[in-house]
Amino acid sequence: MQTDREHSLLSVESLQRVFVTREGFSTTRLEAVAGASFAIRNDRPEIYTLAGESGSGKTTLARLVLGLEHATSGNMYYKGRDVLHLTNKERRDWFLKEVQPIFQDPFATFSPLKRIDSYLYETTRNYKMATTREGIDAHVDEALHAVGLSLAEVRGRYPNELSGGQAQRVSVARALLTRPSLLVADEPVSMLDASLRMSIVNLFRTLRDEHKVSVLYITHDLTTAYYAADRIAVMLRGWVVESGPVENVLGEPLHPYTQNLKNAIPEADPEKTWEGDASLAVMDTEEYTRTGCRYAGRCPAVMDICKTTVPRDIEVQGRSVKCFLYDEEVPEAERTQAMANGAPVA
Amino acid sequence: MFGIVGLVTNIRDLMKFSGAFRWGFIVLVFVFLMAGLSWFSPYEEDHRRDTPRGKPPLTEISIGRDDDGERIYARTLLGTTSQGQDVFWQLTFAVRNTFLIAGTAVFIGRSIAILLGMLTGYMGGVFDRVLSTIIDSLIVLPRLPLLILIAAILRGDITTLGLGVLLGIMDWAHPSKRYRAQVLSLREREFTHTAVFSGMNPVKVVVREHMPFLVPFLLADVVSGFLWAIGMEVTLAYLGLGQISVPTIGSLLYWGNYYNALLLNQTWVLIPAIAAAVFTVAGFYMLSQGITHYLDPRTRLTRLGVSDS
Amino acid sequence: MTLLQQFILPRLLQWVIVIVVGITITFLIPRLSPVNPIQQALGRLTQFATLEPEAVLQLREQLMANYGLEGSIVEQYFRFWGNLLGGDLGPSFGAFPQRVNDMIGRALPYTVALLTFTTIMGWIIGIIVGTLAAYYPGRLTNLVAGVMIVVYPVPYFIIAFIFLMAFTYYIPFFPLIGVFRGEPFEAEFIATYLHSTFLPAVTLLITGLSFRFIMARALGTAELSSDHVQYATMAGLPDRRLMTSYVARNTMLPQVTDLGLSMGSIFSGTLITEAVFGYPGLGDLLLQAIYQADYNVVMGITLLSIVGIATASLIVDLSYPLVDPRVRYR
Amino acid sequence: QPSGLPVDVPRDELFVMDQIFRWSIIDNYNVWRPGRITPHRHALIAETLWYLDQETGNIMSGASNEPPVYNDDYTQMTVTLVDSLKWSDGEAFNADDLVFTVETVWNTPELSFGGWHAQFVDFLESVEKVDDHTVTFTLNRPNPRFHKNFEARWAGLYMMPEHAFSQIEDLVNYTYQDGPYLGLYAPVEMDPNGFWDLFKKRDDPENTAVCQYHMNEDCGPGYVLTILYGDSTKKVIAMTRGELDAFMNVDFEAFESLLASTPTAKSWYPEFPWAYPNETSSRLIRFNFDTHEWTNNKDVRWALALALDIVQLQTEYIGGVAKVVYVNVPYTPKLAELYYNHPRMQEWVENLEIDVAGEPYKPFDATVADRIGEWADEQGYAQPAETAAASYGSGWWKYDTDTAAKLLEHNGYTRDGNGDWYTPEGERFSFSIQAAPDEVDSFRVANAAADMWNDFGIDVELQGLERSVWGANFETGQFETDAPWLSFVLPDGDGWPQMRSYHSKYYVPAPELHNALGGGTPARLVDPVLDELIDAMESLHPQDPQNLELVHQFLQHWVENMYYISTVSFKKFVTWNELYWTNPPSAENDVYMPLYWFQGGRFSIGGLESLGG
Amino acid sequence: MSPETAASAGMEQARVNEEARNVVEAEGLKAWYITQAYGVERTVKAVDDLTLAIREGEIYGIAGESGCGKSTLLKALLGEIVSPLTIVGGKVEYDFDAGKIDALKQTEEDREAIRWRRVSYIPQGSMHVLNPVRRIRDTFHDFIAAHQETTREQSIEMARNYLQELGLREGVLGNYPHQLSGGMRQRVTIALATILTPRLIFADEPTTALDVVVQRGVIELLKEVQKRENSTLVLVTHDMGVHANLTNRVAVLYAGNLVEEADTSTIFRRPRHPYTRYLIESLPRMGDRSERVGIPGRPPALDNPPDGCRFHPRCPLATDICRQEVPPLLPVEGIGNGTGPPHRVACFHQVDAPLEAGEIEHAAEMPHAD
Ligand SMILES: Nc1ncnc2c1ncn2[C@@H]1O[C@H](COP(=O)(O)OP(=O)(O)OP(=O)(O)O)[C@@H](O)[C@H]1O
Ligand SMILES: Nc1ncnc2c1ncn2[C@@H]1O[C@H](COP(=O)(O)OP(=O)(O)OP(=O)(O)O)[C@@H](O)[C@H]1O
Ligand SMILES: [Mg+2]
Ligand SMILES: [Mg+2]
Repeated sequence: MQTDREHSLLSVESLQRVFVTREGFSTTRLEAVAGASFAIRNDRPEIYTLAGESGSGKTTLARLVLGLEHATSGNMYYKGRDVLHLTNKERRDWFLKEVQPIFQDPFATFSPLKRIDSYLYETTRNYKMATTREGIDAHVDEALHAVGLSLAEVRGRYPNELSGGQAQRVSVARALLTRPSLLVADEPVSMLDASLRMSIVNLFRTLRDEHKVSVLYITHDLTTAYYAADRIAVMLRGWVVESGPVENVLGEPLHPYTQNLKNAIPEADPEKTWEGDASLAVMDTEEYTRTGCRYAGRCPAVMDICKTTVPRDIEVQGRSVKCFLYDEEVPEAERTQAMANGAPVA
Repeated sequence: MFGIVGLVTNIRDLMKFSGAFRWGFIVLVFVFLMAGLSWFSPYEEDHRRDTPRGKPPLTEISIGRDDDGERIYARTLLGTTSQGQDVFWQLTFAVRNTFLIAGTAVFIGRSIAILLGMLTGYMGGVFDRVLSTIIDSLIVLPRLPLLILIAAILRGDITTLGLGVLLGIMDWAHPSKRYRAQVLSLREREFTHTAVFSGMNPVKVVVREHMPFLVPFLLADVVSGFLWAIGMEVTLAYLGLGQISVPTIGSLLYWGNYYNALLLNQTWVLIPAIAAAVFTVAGFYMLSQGITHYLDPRTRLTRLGVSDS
Repeated sequence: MTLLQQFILPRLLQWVIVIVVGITITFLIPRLSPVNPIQQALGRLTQFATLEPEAVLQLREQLMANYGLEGSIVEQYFRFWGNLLGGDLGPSFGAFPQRVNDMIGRALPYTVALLTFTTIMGWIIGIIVGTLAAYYPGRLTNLVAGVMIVVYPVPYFIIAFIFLMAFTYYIPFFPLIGVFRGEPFEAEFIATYLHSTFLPAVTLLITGLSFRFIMARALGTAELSSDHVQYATMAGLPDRRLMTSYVARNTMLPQVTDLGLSMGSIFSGTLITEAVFGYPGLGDLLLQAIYQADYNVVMGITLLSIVGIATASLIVDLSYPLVDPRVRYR
Repeated sequence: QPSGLPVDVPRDELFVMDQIFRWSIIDNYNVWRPGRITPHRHALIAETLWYLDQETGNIMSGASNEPPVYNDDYTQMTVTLVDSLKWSDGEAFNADDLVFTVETVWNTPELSFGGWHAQFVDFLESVEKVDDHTVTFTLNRPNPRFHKNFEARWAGLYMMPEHAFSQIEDLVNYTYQDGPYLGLYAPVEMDPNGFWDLFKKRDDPENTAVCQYHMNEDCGPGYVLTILYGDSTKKVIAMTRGELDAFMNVDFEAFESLLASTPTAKSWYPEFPWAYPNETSSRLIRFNFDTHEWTNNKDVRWALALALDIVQLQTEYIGGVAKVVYVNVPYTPKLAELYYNHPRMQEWVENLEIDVAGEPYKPFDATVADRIGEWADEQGYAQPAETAAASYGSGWWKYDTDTAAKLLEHNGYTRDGNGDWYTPEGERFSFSIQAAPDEVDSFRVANAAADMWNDFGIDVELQGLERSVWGANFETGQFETDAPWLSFVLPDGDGWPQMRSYHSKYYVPAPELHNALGGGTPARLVDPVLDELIDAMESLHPQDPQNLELVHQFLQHWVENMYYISTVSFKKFVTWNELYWTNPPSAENDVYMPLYWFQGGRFSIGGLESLGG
Repeated sequence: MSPETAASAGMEQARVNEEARNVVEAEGLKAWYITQAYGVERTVKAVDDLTLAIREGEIYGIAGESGCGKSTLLKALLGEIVSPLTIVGGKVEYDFDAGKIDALKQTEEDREAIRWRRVSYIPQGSMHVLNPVRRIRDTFHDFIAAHQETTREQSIEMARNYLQELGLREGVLGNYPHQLSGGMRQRVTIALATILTPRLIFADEPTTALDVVVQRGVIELLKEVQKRENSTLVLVTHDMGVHANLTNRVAVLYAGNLVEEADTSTIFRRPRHPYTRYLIESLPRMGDRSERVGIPGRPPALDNPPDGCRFHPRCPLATDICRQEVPPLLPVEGIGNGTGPPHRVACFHQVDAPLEAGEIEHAAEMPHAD
């Protein structure tokens, strides 16, 4: 799929990342990101959500975007520039100013041997967000306030002196300090309570609307994704299986996997407990290397073709779906039958 | 990020909470005092024949004549050497000079080592490859022949400070490889990326982010570098870098050995020099133990009780 | 594969460069020395003799020819590489016409046996004791650490000397010099070998050990506060497992580096210990050669240590990802 | 208590002696190949024509028991060989062997040890066998000292077994491990690491020069083990452990501790000053005339000499055990008689006057030996039987810093309030003195000089250098002053061989090698007076009285100019442990000198008697 | 407890109440972080005067805002008191079958005997506690072999089966931690902590990195294990959905205090503490994209908590008494059947009304009680 490089903020084209792990003499290849393509708009900032099951390659994709991982193949353009082959200098002088990360594991994000506020000060100072001592303090405090903390609470503390949620919020605050063009947030709210979650997601919305910051928002929390995001891509085994505007994709998911995801959202209501069998499919490497659809093994609506052929991305109902159920080339009857089989229990 | 006041409070707290630090501090103060005393020595630094030779500690010796030509007697604290020097005062010079030599050597060597080792480890790529080749080329060079060569070329014309510089220049390749090894692992940790995205340049990243992890190792390494310098200083004295008439811990040992102190049971010539080395190193080591625990916030408080015992 | 192209081949190239550079420098080192091997030989050959000045000049010519020192330094350099690649290190000047190959061949096994053993043992024991000390801070530990830290700064020739005095003079149990009898690997040889090697080995062990102890303790202490150790401790893992697989194992990166490099430098021998205990290793050979500006011997021995250390460095670099899987070849 | 000896020979048959070196040439007994000298080996297994007694200057017989006979113009030398010697394989030794030896060395440049090849090329016209035990050498020009090539001080040209060697093609690389040998011993075992060698006495000792000299059909221990234990300390330990019967030398302190621990150990004298005093060399302080202006100023050199307190130097630094000498002639009985105690010399030195700022000044102080004796008394040492001079050497220069100061001031040097000297140019008068610490006495002389000159107000830096570096330094003129050792005369009193290097025709400027032209002195001295004397000596027979007279003149001229500051004669703590073997050479048993690593070894070892194991 | 599954959560709860004894009891627990060295002096009252009892066989949820002391509470309950965490007062006791054990005074031996076999712990940041240089397989063996006789093969086999239940492929065993995704690591830690089927599991936000499907699977698995072994699960999570789906009782923490504790349905239906009501109401709902705000104000910094009720600065109902006095945690009369643990609330102005949707929007308008 060819995206419009020139008019995209970030344009990811058939990005692939293969990990080879060795143990003794045996090696295992794992395609953690398999030909992912998507683009984040430049003209109007947006919150772009990446969702998907654990181990589906979200973090890897995020790290590819951040340049922390080398792509095995594919292209990536940021503001029209090829960012897979930046020199160290270009990276430092330009790219790092444009993109800021929030890492998944707040405990690993900060060195345990350093005061956590030092990162905030460093960022402010290095990006020349403020120059005077007071200015820096104010700037940092402001960012911390946005995430429900204050400089007074954080100053002089080491990461292990903070609770998980506090550390995560500092991590968010740090990324916000620079007002980047793109924020790559890898599960930035996983350790926060609903109330704080809302404030941070709201913050993303504000950033988008008022400061023209786009966010690549990786999350498991589909409710906040639905609440805040503009578009969403659902990942499975390194593939993007469904992507499009969030109302469409989450409002009325088409891919059986997305449907499954939506149904699994626990509701905060003791009356509505989960029903049905929830035992987990064993996800072996086989799924990554399978010839057909990587979801075929678990899909309730599986068809024969799914087991042998890799599905195409189909544009349907305002989104793109990687599923034969919507592929015109598959006989209609077969598809209806399969859909009936796989109809969500709810 | 703490100012002078912070430093003082930190030291005060270290003294209060860390027994190791306390003792190390006291020992080092004592050693420094020793060095300081050298400026008050009644004898000249490189002068021999000031006292009778080879007298054991606390014996009464003649230390010259007064204006009327009468002999003046005094007790020597630590005895005298076979060259007719008072061991105590020689020791004060020795401690001072050794501090200068080894201190300079360690400072220069470790500074280069840390910077280059960490940077090569961190930067990787061509930078690493080129520098590693240079570092490896230095590592493979046997230092002894090199030193002898330099000794021979300089033909004894080297100052105490110069010797320190020379030793420092010779002793950075090995440690830099060690630091490199550690940074190779540290740079893969997430907080390195956080630092990079916080806009830190490579030097800042290694110095601010990775250095704290290396500090315990660094301090231990500094101790070893210190000893290497002392050892080399002795060897060089022996090989003829012309340092034997300057009192250093090394040259005291050299002379003790030269006059068969062990065979003659003149241990008072050797023991103070060894003790000075031991005290210096042990003091520094204890200090470093305290500092290590202080620098790691995770253990700082946990371990206070322990180091107290 | 790409790993090969991207990492291993360049690293091998680096290995080659390092060796060539190293050898070139050691080719130059003795030649830069003011000590003149011909003068040395003249002195040796004619000590107490009264020679005609003409005879002296004639002898000098002859020695140049014997030692292969004719021609410009560049010619000598290429001749040296030619011989080296043919496996010939030339004759010794100081022990002419003895071949350097033979001299090194004789001393090498002794040095390698002694140093391999003491290096590895010192490394292992040092790490074990150091990690123990990090793991169990307390009175006993402080005592052990105290002993180590006191022994550590004592110059090793003093330690060697104390051992020498103690066990050859006051308690005359060990021989004064290395006495080796019988054919290699016979019982008698082994017995005399152990008898003669004990003191030098213990000396080297002690000095190596205390350094390793200090390093291991420092690294171990730092590692103790890491999250995975704390979690495993919480989980009630036995101390032995914690110490080995969670503390010591995680500090291996610099330790392996050191081990590698010191294994590599085995070939340069250990000068003072060998001298004090009369141990027939490479150290003494090297020292004498340096003093006499015996180019070929100096180069022969340093060549070994250059190749040894360069190779050790290569292996160490290649082994990093095994030692710490997070390290990536780059 | 396990024996630390590497061999299983009972002690009543085994004599263990200090090997001095660790052999680097391990399994090679070829004493002609160009390599390191291996003194014990050749002394034990080989034989040359004559030996020179260091002490007396007398020739002792080896393979020849008659002095060489020269023709009148010294172009022919005839040698008569002993007719009763046999090679260890039973073959008789005869003129063929000598001729073969000379011709082989003459024709083989690689057999360059000792420089004999070069000497032959230079001088030899022909060598001919006259009869079975007579050989005549014809020379291409006069040389009254040609026989020196066959006269061993340390080494002489050793005889080759013609009957065996004529079969061998490559004598250069031949290792000569299986004999036949002409010496008393044959090597039987050796340490592949070079620390020791074991020799066994021949089955026919009566056929060797050594036993014939001793007039004892079966002289010497059954086995000799030469072994290197290491430094002084280890030698002392070895001797206390009974694992060493003789060592060459240790320093004074080590020797004292040996005496304390081992009652059976003794050196030359049973009492103070213990050490053997008659090795033919002496310690001195040398100037480099090519570096500083002041080194070329006789007054300054004299000032430096007068600022040295020789009594202190000899007692405090050397332990009182060496003899004082005012010129570089060792104080051996023979040489003392020829020089120091020679009336002409005595008179001259006592009346010697130097010019001090226009005033004549007598610098000689004859009381030195007595004052050293007083010092020894003070220490509680029993005095040796001899006169003070015999024990402590000749007189020396006065310790007179006032006169020294006058000399300097006269030359424009100035002294500040602290007593520090400044050169006429206004710079601090300072220089360095180099010495090799492992050459113990030299280094201590340097030490003493540095100390005393510093006290006098000159800034002198003592530099202890590794021996080869120190050597390289003086060879290339990279020193200001240093402390070497040398003797202007040989044990027999001849001076020319040692003095001729000072001829100005060999002068080359630093930093070129001082002997670039074959001769030359590291001091880079040029003095036409010396040239004349040297030229005059060349064609005289060593024992020619006229030669002796010229040596006197040379020495006097030298002293007047104070070219070197001589200090003490050599001494060595050659020490024997009479635990298993007795009758070593000593002051009481003064038959041979005890320096067994010189030629004396064969004789002293041959005289040893077993005390039982 | 019988393996038969109860038809509804309510019934199940009743049975727990009737039969179970308290596995963990905490009384007046005060766990403070006291830092007083190197120029820093700070006391963080992370858990302050807290009393609770957890019954055998129940799933006890703990909820509360970030930084309110949940993790600290778990550490205290676990008895893992590492300086600067200090127990200033109170006690924690375990009661398995053989008498009470003081959790705060565990000796080294106690710890070895109890940990992982009886009590285990999934820490917050569980994706971060694996030894980076050890393969997962070996870590499993370490953890299993530490507590029961086993061979390497056996423990690996155990791990393999268990990991499959958690939806991890077999190959994970051969991987190093950094080769796994965050969620995978988290599951590995969950497996490590539960594979020995301990009687009491403290789980601190165990599913933060899991997607809903896997989260559900993992939670079901935990529940199943808990049911089968009648073990007790103490679960800290922010996900009210998980609380609703899984727990029997929920405790709500605010600024180091327990402010409300009741069975799950009561907490969700009729919470009495204003803070609880906020907490539940602030949840976003799928399909709703209208602007939502969190709880107004911010939680207090625990090194200097407000006097009186710690919630009063943010509480619309606050009165003077709230500002002056600490409300005691008292059982609510007339709720429950009298045998089970009571519904406890610490508030002077309890709201006794079912929770209505949209209440939060009107929070500001809530009538003040005075
Ligand atoms: N360095 C690596 N080496 C080998 N495999 C890796 C590596 N990093 C990630 N993987 C594998 O790639 C896959 C995707 O990992 P990734 O971290 O991108 O998942 P994720 O979508 O972020 O999952 P989660 O939601 O659990 O964090 C996983 O199967 C993981 O095992
Ligand atoms: N080591 C420490 N030293 C000082 N204060 C600490 C330390 N650890 C935690 N705190 C503080 O204690 C309070 C409670 O922390 P705790 O980790 O228990 O919170 P939590 O409820 O688990 O929060 P989260 O949901 O964010 O994980 C926080 O304010 C935190 O900053
Ligand atoms: Mg992830
Ligand atoms: Mg927490």
